[in-house]
Amino acid sequence: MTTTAARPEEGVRRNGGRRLVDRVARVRELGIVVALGVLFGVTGAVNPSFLTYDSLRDILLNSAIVALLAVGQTLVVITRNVDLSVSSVVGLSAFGSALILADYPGVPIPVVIAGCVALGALCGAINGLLVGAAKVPALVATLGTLYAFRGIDYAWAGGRQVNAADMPDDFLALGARSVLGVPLLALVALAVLLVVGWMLRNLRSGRELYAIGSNPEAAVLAGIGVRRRIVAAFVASGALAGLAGVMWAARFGTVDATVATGKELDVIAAVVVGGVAIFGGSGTVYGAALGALLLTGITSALAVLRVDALAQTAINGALLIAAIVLDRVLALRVAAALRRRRFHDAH
Amino acid sequence: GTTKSDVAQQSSAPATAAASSAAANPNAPLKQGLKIAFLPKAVNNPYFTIADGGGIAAAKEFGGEGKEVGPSDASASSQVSYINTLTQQKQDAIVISANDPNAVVPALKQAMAAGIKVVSYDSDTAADGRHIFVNQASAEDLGRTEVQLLAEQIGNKGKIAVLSATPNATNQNTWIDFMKDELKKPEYKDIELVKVAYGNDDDQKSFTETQGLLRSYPDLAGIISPTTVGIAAAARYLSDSPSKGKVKLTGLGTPNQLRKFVKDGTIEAFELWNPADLGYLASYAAAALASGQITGAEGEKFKAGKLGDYTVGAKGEVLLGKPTVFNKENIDDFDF
Amino acid sequence: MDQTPVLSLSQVSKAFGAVRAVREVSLDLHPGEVHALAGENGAGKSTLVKILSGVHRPDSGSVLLDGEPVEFAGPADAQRAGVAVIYQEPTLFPDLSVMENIFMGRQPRSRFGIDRRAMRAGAAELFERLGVRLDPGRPARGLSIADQQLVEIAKALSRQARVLIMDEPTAALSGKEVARLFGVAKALREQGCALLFVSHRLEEMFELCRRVTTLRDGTFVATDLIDDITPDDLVRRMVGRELEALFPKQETDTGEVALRVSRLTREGVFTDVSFEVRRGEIVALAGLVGAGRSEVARAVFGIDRWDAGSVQVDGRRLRRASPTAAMAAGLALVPEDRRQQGLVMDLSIERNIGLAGLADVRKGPLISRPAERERAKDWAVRLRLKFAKLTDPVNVLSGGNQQKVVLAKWLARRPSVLIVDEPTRGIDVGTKAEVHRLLSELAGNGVAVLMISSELPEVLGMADRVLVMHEGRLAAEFARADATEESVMAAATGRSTA
Amino acid sequence: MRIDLVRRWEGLILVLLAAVVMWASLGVDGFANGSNVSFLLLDTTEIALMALTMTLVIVAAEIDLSVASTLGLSCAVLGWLWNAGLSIELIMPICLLVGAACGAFNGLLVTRLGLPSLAVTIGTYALFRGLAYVMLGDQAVADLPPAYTSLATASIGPVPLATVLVAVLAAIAAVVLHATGLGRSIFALGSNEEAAYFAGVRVKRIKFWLFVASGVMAALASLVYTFRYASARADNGTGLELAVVAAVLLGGVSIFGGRGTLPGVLMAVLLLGVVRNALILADVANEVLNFVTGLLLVASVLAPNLGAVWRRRTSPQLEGKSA
Ligand SMILES: Nc1ncnc2c1ncn2[C@@H]1O[C@H](COP(=O)(O)OP(=O)(O)OP(=O)(O)O)[C@@H](O)[C@H]1O
Ligand SMILES: Nc1ncnc2c1ncn2[C@@H]1O[C@H](COP(=O)(O)OP(=O)(O)OP(=O)(O)O)[C@@H](O)[C@H]1O
Ligand SMILES: [Mg+2]
Ligand SMILES: [Mg+2]
Repeated sequence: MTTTAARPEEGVRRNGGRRLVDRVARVRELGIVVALGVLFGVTGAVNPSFLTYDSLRDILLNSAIVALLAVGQTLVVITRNVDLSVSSVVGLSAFGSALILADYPGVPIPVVIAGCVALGALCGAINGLLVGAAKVPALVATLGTLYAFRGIDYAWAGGRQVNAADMPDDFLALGARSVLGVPLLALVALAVLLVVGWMLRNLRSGRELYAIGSNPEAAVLAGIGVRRRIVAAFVASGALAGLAGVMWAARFGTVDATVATGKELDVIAAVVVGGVAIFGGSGTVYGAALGALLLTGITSALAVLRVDALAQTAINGALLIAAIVLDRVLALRVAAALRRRRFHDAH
Repeated sequence: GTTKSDVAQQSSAPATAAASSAAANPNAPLKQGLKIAFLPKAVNNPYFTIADGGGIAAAKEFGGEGKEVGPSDASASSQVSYINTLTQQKQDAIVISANDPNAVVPALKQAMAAGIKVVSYDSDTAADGRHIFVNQASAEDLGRTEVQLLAEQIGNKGKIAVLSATPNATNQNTWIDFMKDELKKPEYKDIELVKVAYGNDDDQKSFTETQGLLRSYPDLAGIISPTTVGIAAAARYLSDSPSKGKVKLTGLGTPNQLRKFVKDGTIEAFELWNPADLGYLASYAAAALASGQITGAEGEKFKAGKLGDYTVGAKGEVLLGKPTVFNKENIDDFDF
Repeated sequence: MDQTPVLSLSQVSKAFGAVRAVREVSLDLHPGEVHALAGENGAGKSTLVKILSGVHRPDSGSVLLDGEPVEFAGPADAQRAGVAVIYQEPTLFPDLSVMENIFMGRQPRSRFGIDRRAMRAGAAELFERLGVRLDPGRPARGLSIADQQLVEIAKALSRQARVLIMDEPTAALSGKEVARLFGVAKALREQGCALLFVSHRLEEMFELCRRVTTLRDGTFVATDLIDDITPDDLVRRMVGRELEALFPKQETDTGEVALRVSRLTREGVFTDVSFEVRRGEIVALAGLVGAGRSEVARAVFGIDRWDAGSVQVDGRRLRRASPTAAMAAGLALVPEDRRQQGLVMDLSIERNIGLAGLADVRKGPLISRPAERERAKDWAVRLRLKFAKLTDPVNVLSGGNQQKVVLAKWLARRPSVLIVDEPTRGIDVGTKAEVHRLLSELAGNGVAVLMISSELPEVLGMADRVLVMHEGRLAAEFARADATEESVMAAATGRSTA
Repeated sequence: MRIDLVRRWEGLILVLLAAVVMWASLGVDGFANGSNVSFLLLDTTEIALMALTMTLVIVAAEIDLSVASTLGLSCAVLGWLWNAGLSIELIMPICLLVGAACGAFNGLLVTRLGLPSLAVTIGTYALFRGLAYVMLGDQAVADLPPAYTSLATASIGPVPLATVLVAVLAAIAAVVLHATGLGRSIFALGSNEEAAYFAGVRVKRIKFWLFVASGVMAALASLVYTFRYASARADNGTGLELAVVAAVLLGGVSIFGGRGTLPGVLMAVLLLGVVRNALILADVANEVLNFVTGLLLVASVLAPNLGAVWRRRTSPQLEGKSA
């Protein structure tokens, strides 16, 4: 068999192969979409009120914040790191915004939002410098700042609670307002999702994040500014957590120092369910956002299905495991398909 | 082997554990410089910040020294760490709201053995873990009045739900039991309690649970939320949902938290005791114990500053008084 | 050719802790010239490469670009200056597509971000030049070492650099790919590119290079015009002594069958593979890169599951997919990818050597440290391992010395059937002779040896019998006398079947 | 070089521990007396127990975030069976079996399906806790046999019996990790799983049993916990997993696997316990306590790294996996 003889048919096969790979890539997210479909279908069939406009709007609103955090977390996880401190940053930012709005009613709302995003970015920068520059493993660094940021939050709050009544109505309206029937917060999350998704796919810097996560040592040799990119990923995650904090305050109105405690595991769960590899290098923000939607959807569905409150945690956990097992089985199938394809494609 | 029945037999013998070692001297003066430590379920909880503030103020009044310490997570095990350190610090009295009525008892017993007086407030411990329980309102009163409040608002008819804190919260569960009992009365035969939901005293969870309630029971007539976190979250949700004013909401809340919702019509009326008074009374009870005025036996009397005279009831309970009902008319008279 | 060199090193030294890897070495790279760098394992070749590419900063001495001293703060700086490098160990991003691996950081852009179509076209064109048949869109994960190396080459070519540095690019390649690579290298040379070429295959240096610089123990020995010296001169410069014959396999009496593989099949990977290896015999498994030789070895050793067929060692059937069972039966496998499969990089030399034979150094339930050390030391000395301390992690060793550690690990177990997959990949001539002597000694002692190698001279010189694989099947079998370069290549490319 | 670094790290923790103990004994009232020391030791029991197996699991480059939930489930089972009238001597082994089953579930998902343990155990973290709630609901089972509850808090001199248990198990774990073939294999597979597999290490089997051991240890911790607090509830031990992981990391175990020592971890557990106890005694507010824990964690890893960063600045070289 000479090379020239093989060429014509080779083109055809490669195309076929490419299509398979593409399809597979899409399937990863498709799995979650299917799961979402089943969830909504079954729940809606049992209790049609689950599919009413108000109910869907609530689910969107609830998932907006987690989705935003999942997008930020994805940026970090892709680089083979993790940010456990997000929940504490959300707490800090939510309390900060609520406090400023309550105590200094004169401060314009956009300034407060910008300030909180900046505060989040600052927290992210601390994480990023610890991980990127000082080489502290991300899990250790952000577990440390998880405690530290929450400590600052507690000290700042000193047992105080800011209530809806203390905050300007304009601000609270942001949490409730809809544009063309879609909640504003969900639109914000969607916009962030699309922008970040586009950047990850179409900017060199975005691709470099994947490269770093896929093989950090090779990334250095390839001349990628690894340190800078990692810091940037953490800053972005922090900034999004800051934004999520403001959104939290606007949405829930009652804010104290414990806001979002323990949320980090939910966020990581969403990211993992969304097909982002926990060891970096692959996955998309769309998947992560869908993961967030699925997890919030499950919580809402369990409430609507009148599942016993005590059983909800267990069912949540079981569904989470089912989701990752499903994803894995799918991936194994794909790997097997690739193996069989080998002598047709490459050699 | 050791089984439950063995233990039951053994423990039935020495029942009267803690109290009455020395006789009470009702006329003993309050000692000066008493060190009283307040151990809430969790610090940074606004409710306890107010209550303990009241207690610390009381301590100042009678020449003692009060402080608030505690964990930031509402868990029994971290409370035990604090009880032990307070014992090491040789405080004169510990005033505690227990996260787990039983888990804190061994540590509290050690504290009592070291001569420290123990007062529980807000959420009681098992009876052998403290000398006195300062009860904010009798569970029976609270449970029944909340049903009465709601029943009046919904015209004694319709489906209702309860939005509670955690499934394990003792006080909540006692209240809910009394609510269920109250609902058995013939005048409430058209009211159906369809669900008890749990918001875990977490704002967002309570919020989502409220949503869930309205989705699964579109014809819900009212919600009782006997927790300050729950009622605030539920009010927030209702206030910008189409059900505002249609689904009635009542329960336990603080006036500052709910003022806005009472004024905009989301809530007609709710009730609560004054938490600052609760801490205040607990503080005096602790001082009375530490000064030997009382021992925790039924019938003993002590003075609680501006709140007046109190009598120790059965099982070492001291009752703060009836809860206050807040509505549009009176809410502006309160600031806590 | 006395124009100023594009890139040169002047009296550079570099030490890692106590190890003085390079001492006062100078080197000039001229445009339009291929410069060879020769030296034993651990002589400091890769260290020089890494100094040139900005990975290491020299402790003393300087790097000159167009005659001007420069300081590369990192690989990015060197790349900007027009230096492209193929490192000794492939450095791919397994999760990303092959084309993105090639163009990372320099992806073609359109107005809407990265232009994937242009990128695919660019990659396809590079592969065309190299004669590689790979789908540019497939992920790099799962590529064989050879394919990885080819992608590395494509990556370096795509930079259109003024200086191209290649650290053992051919170690994993077989004749066909090497020829292609040389074609491309020569074309670059004609275009005025300066090339640095590191290899342990002398014939390659003589074919491609004009000048050769030799290192020994980190010091500069000489730079010669290649036409002025003979291969023997070069070896003498590298080793500092005369060498024995390279392929010293003697005829030995073969005993009964030790390894019998019958009709072994792993779906999509290899099909219906049957062969035997007798005691005292060295059987070579030849074939093109990707023919499935390594996979057969992996399956036999129990790493991968097989779908049909059987493996017998000394007449006893092996369980599927259990390396432990294979080891218990007396099998040993020196895998082809030493970094991933052969070594635990963070562990020390002695622990790596001890890892496969923990049972041998045990006292009761506990490990005896003296026994472990003794064993490691014994084998390190026998294989002439160049090391500072046995407690050093293996990742500070040079590539060839790492390979020796892998060999030591398995030889210390005294296996009855030894499978070696590219045993001399990246090993210098001196050590190669040593490894060959060792293999033939083992065979002499009655060990059955199955050797996978992409180096035809090695296959022809060492093997009693040669098996050739093509696209997952055994294509031919030659007795020692019938095996020639032509016959083996013909079978390997599928042009003839026996 | 790396080995030295690790040694230095443990030295650092030891110095820090000594310094804190000195400061606390001299400067904090009520720290240096028998009953406080006894309580301090007792209070670290559960974390220490779970940290032992967590160390092995993390050295093997996996993680088990479900330990605290396993503890909760085991408590719930204990309470439920006790209410059902079984004898406590029968219940205890059942609890250990429940722990083993939880661990086996994690282990199967990780080894059979090749799922990342971080993801799996986040799932089982919810699942096991949820099952605990299903079993015991909002009940608190408190009428436990006094013989056992007092045993859990009993001590010989200032040393609680539970601490003796920890010491014995720690010695066993340390020998296994540092002096047996199994230990060598755990280090090897944590550092490079593929190479370990090629060397005949039974990677999957070892990992599976490590998860089982982790589950059993969590169940054992649940027994201590339940008897110590004389209260079996579904929410027992909530949040302990992060404390355990924090202690293990503070002890110098690399989160990437393949590196760490048990003595280091034990010292870290003690250090965290002492700091907490001393700060509470000194009336330091809880928020500061959180802050200090976080700081300690970061600083302990940062300190040795800063030296490396400084060196790197003077000579840039390939930055590998950081310590
Ligand atoms: N990062 C490092 N840390 C410590 N020592 C190192 C490091 N890199 C290389 N060395 C040592 O420097 C010496 C030269 O190594 P180098 O990799 O340059 O050899 P080489 O000539 O490329 O050998 P080979 O032909 O085997 O690839 C060896 O002794 C090696 O152990
Ligand atoms: N197209 C492919 N798809 C998936 N995996 C592949 C493909 N090609 C090779 N591999 C994997 O690469 C690894 C090594 O295979 P390789 O091509 O090296 O076999 P080989 O015939 O031994 O070649 P070599 O002589 O280079 O060792 C195996 O794990 C195999 O599964
Ligand atoms: Mg080299
Ligand atoms: Mg191979």
